[in-house]
Amino acid sequence: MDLLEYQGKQLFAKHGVPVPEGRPASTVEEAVAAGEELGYPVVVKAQVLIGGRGKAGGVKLAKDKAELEQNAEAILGMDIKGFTVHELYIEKASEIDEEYYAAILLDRTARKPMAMLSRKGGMDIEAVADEDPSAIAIEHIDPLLGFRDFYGRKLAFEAQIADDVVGPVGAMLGKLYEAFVAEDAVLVEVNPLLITKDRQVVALDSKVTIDGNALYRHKDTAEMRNPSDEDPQEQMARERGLTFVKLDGNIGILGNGAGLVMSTLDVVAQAGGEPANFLDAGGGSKAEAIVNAVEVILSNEKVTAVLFNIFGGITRCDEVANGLVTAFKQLKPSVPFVVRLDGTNDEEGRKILADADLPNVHIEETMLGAADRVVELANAA
Amino acid sequence: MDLLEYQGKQLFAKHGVPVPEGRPASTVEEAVAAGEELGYPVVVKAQVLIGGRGKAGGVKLAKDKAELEQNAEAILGMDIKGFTVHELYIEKASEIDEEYYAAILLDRTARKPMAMLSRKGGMDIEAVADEDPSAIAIEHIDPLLGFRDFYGRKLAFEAQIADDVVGPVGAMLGKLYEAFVAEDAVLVEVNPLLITKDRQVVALDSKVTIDGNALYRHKDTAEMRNPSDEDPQEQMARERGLTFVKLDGNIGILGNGAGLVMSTLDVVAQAGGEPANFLDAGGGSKAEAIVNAVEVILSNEKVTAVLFNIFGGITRCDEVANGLVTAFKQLKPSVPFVVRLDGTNDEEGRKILADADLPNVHIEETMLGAADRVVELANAA
Amino acid sequence: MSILVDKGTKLVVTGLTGREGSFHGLNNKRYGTDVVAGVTPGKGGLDVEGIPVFNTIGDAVEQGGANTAMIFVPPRFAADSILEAAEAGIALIVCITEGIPVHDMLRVYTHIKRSENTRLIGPNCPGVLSPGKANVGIIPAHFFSEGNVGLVSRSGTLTYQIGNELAQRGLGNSSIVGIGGDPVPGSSFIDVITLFEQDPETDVIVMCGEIGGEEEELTAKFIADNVSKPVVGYIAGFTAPEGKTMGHAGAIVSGSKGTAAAKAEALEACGVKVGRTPTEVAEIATELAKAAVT
Amino acid sequence: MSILVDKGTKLVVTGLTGREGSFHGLNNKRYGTDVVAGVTPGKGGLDVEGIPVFNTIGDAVEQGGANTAMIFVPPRFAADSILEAAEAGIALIVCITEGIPVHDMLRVYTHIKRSENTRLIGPNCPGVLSPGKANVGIIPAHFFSEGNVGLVSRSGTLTYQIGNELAQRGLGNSSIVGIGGDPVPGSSFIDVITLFEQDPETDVIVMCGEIGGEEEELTAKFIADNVSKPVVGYIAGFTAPEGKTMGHAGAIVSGSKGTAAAKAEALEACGVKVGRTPTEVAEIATELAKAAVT
Repeated sequence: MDLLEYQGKQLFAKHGVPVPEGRPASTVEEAVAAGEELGYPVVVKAQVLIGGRGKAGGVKLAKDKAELEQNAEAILGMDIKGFTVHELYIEKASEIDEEYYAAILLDRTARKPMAMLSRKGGMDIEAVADEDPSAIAIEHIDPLLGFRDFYGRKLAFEAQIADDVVGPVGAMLGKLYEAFVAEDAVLVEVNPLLITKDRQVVALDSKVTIDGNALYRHKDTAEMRNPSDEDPQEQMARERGLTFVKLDGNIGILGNGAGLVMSTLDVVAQAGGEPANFLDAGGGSKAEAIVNAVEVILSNEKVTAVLFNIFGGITRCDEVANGLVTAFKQLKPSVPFVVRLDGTNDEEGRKILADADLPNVHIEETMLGAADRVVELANAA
Repeated sequence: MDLLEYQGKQLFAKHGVPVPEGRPASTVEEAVAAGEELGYPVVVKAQVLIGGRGKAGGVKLAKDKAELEQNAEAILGMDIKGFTVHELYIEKASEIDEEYYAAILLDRTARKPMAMLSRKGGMDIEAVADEDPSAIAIEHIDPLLGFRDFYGRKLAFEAQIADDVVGPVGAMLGKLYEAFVAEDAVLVEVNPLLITKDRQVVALDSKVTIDGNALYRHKDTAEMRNPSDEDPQEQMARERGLTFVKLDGNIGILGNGAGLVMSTLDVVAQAGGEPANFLDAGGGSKAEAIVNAVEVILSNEKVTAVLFNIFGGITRCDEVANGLVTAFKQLKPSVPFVVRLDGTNDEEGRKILADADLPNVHIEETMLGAADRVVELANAA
Repeated sequence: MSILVDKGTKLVVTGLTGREGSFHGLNNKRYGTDVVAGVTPGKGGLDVEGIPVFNTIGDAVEQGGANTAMIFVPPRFAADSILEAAEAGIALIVCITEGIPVHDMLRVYTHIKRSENTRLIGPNCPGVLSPGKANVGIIPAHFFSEGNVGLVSRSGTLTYQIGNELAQRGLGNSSIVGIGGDPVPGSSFIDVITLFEQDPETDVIVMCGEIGGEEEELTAKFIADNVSKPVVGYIAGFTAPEGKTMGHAGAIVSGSKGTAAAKAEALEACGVKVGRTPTEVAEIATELAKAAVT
Repeated sequence: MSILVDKGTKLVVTGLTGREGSFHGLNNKRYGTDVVAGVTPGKGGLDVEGIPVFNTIGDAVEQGGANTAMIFVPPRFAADSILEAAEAGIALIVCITEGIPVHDMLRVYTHIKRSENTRLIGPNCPGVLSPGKANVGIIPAHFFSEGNVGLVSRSGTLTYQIGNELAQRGLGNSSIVGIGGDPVPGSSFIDVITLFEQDPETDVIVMCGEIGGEEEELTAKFIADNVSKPVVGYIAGFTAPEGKTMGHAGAIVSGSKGTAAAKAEALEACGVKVGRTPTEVAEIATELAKAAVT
């Protein structure tokens, strides 16, 4: 789960990471109230879960109330790479001396948290890595020891940051690590990490991703999720407990098991089709889950055909078939379904479908055959 | 550093360990005010850094104000095994169903924290260990993993406590461990760990020892030290930064290095003498430290002779000699000194003493010779 | 021969008294796995169809003789169970549980890697099956028969799909190992392929990867340097968009990292034959496996 | 021969630019120890009498070639320095610092014990001296000469006292190792005695214990089972009262545990000759050491 800049900064502040003072605002009035309270100049920042908002005009300085009003008005409702700006962050302006970059993230390859520090901040870290890799220092952190002070010193000296801020930057890295662990983050990024004119160290931006599996122990963070940031279909699927990802095509897909569903998407694409979604109905798909899933798939109006690809292990094909029969009764779909049932109780499942004689449902024996058939039907629609 | 019961319970409460409500009181008036606030019945408990206060009459139930007044009056000022009661703890009375025992301590042999749980509490744990060792369960905790839930379950099932409190007792052990680590304790003990009539789990007593080396990061705890609990001579030494332990005899001892001083005490005892103190003047004893040390030693009026046993490594014997000369000028001691200087700059040191011609100072060549001589002088006094 | 589980496996099932735990635990037992114990705190002394239940894994080891543990408890308790099993001296821990927080797994992984005698498979995996010998986990064993193909996969159902296609072609497996779809798995492709390389019964190795991380790329290099047996590969997720978690917590393309194309290329560059569909994988493996026995 | 430090020692001194660090670091260098580096964060690039100073221990290893570290920083920074040295790949860490919180040491100890290639001596110890070869720490080397007595001790000055008495009797030492007076030392008597047992130059081993813990009792059993060379023992603290810390954080009799009498008895029961005074220890060791060479 990605957090907005100001939400990430709230977590930072909780763990002692210095951040500029600021207030979130979702209307021009709230923005002005925040500016009056903070004192000018302030920066008006679009809160969207996508990078590059600065270039898109989503970050503006306001040196007085009039400018603040004008900028807030301009940015609210703005479209930034497909994301509509619903919220602003009004922040006291900082005087910039230097810009660094800091991040703590999960390094899957090393199976360890990794701390990064670069003396070149305020720009894309991948660009720095290409142009001047010596500006970036990396340390893997032993998760049982935690972030020891010496890691901070090693990073600071290796990234060759200014001598006078080696201590405070190291301390900030330690606090970022603390936030990373305590908040169950998989990424905390500060870009830029600001050195102000009076040589204070401040996190000027935040990018935080929280491990969804750990949200049960972070009720406050879980509540930060903003439905308006989410695709309505994905939101609908999430609320029904389905593992779902929206895609661009027109063929609705349902399968059981993440690997098999990914493979199904690939096979459909190879057959010349375009999947409309990823949907894993789960390891023990019951009839009710199937009905839910069909409803979510059909809520996408682009869908012109649906593929069921089930290989029953724990999942019983007869339960899937029963679910599909119920879904047809309730939802009366108008698009064709291709169904491939294999594995546990597959014969029973196929018999249930045959007996129900559902309109426009096509049984296929193999995964590849099913993919070809659904592409054909989708294109014919 | 040992904490009083109520101080330990304050730390417990901070880490979520359930404790009965209570108030400290150092006068009868404060005690009564506490009782009125808490509601009766209350227990009046002497706060002393020694066990066995119950048998000594230092813990009394009071079911109303009159009884509280009477008990508080009786216990304040009471002598318990040489400790005067200066402070009380007034605590809401608990209804006792069962009494267990729990502790987290440092196991030096395993180099790990050790958690203990016994289904027999409210009595001396060493007695339980003798009579019914099966009542006690022990687990060593990996300090890098911390106290995982399964440790609590293992302890609870092994100690065979009641099934209905396995969960809450395990949870309390986890919180005690948290306190143990976060507060830099070397011992936290709960005896009895109370199961109330309504099956709540409560720490009815506390025994907490904090690592003196870690007090720099626990300012609040450091301030809990109560000078009135301390021997005045030991307090004087502590304030002067000297490593000092008061003993019962009449021969003042000063040496450098803990091992050498312990050995000096032993050798004096073998020669028939009784050391008055342990005093390690430290690794690099300067003249000023020596003056301070002599003043502390002489503040004990039982001292009839003093032994300096110096083996100079980092410590320079000439500096020790200079310190002794200054001490004689300032303090004009009336008891004989035996001085053995060996090691770095020993000849210079002995020359300084010879030139100063201090009254009643006896130079000895060897540790054993010095011990014999000081015993002889002390007994002659 | 086979790897990880066999007739010497003595299994303890955590959560045996629960619905899922008893279903799969008894299923494993029916397959022939020697299920010696269950563990449910507070239910020590009971039994489930004759399998004794203990309060702790320690008791299951000491009194039940368990050497392998199957972890079947909910995600918030699973890390604790894994550590309890390791502390009790269990040699092989198979964690089925999905949804364990990744920071829990970082600590568990680091701890277990330092323990000399404990191996963790999973979490978020279907388990390990050595056909004809033992089944530890939720793999539907009836799709698989004994044979000379070693199968290792990040995905459950995809494994069944491939296993079934192999079976249809008359082939069987030495062992099937699901390493799981999490970002921090206890054992890697390399760990399992090392065992298959040493296993005399295994002639061909099939590995089923997917998007996310760079395990497949590292494995490709490892195979080139260390593996003499033929390896067939499959990668799922060519059509996965960037930044989206595709079901498995670990299945995500981050920036340009972790794409299926890069993985397939890396494997092919190191001599692994990569099938484009599960069916093609089965075809290639069949050819190699039949060549190996003749 | 000798143990732990010798002509191959390449020492980095943490805190070399400080008063104590430079005094003892240069002292070690004058003795002949190969002091290759100092470390003071922010002073990288400077030098102390020709010894280059680095910002990190990692740099001292990579650029200075250090294999041994002497930790000389204040107690609140010492645990961090030890871990930094371990992470940098230092093989022998000698920590002189006194007063490190015991919980810091519990974590450090547990971590280092799991690192295969790192050994910690101390903290709260005088260091290690191999006469004629290298001196790492604060042991005044001029009291000691080369010889065949290995000396291991929880106490600094007591070691000098005994070493001096040996020297007065014409004896010398293979190595002198102070394991320190803390409750959680990095290396134990057993660790060091194991090395002395293997060291061909050592004929006699002297161990200097004191009250607190049960290391001496465990060592007694270890000696009986594993040590062929004669061992002479000394225990300080017969007159120490219960519950009082006698200078060293680890020197405390708790209840009936850790008394000098129990330790001396345990050693004698296992064939160790225990001297009642430092002088008696020197006398016994002299006899044994002279017998060994003739």
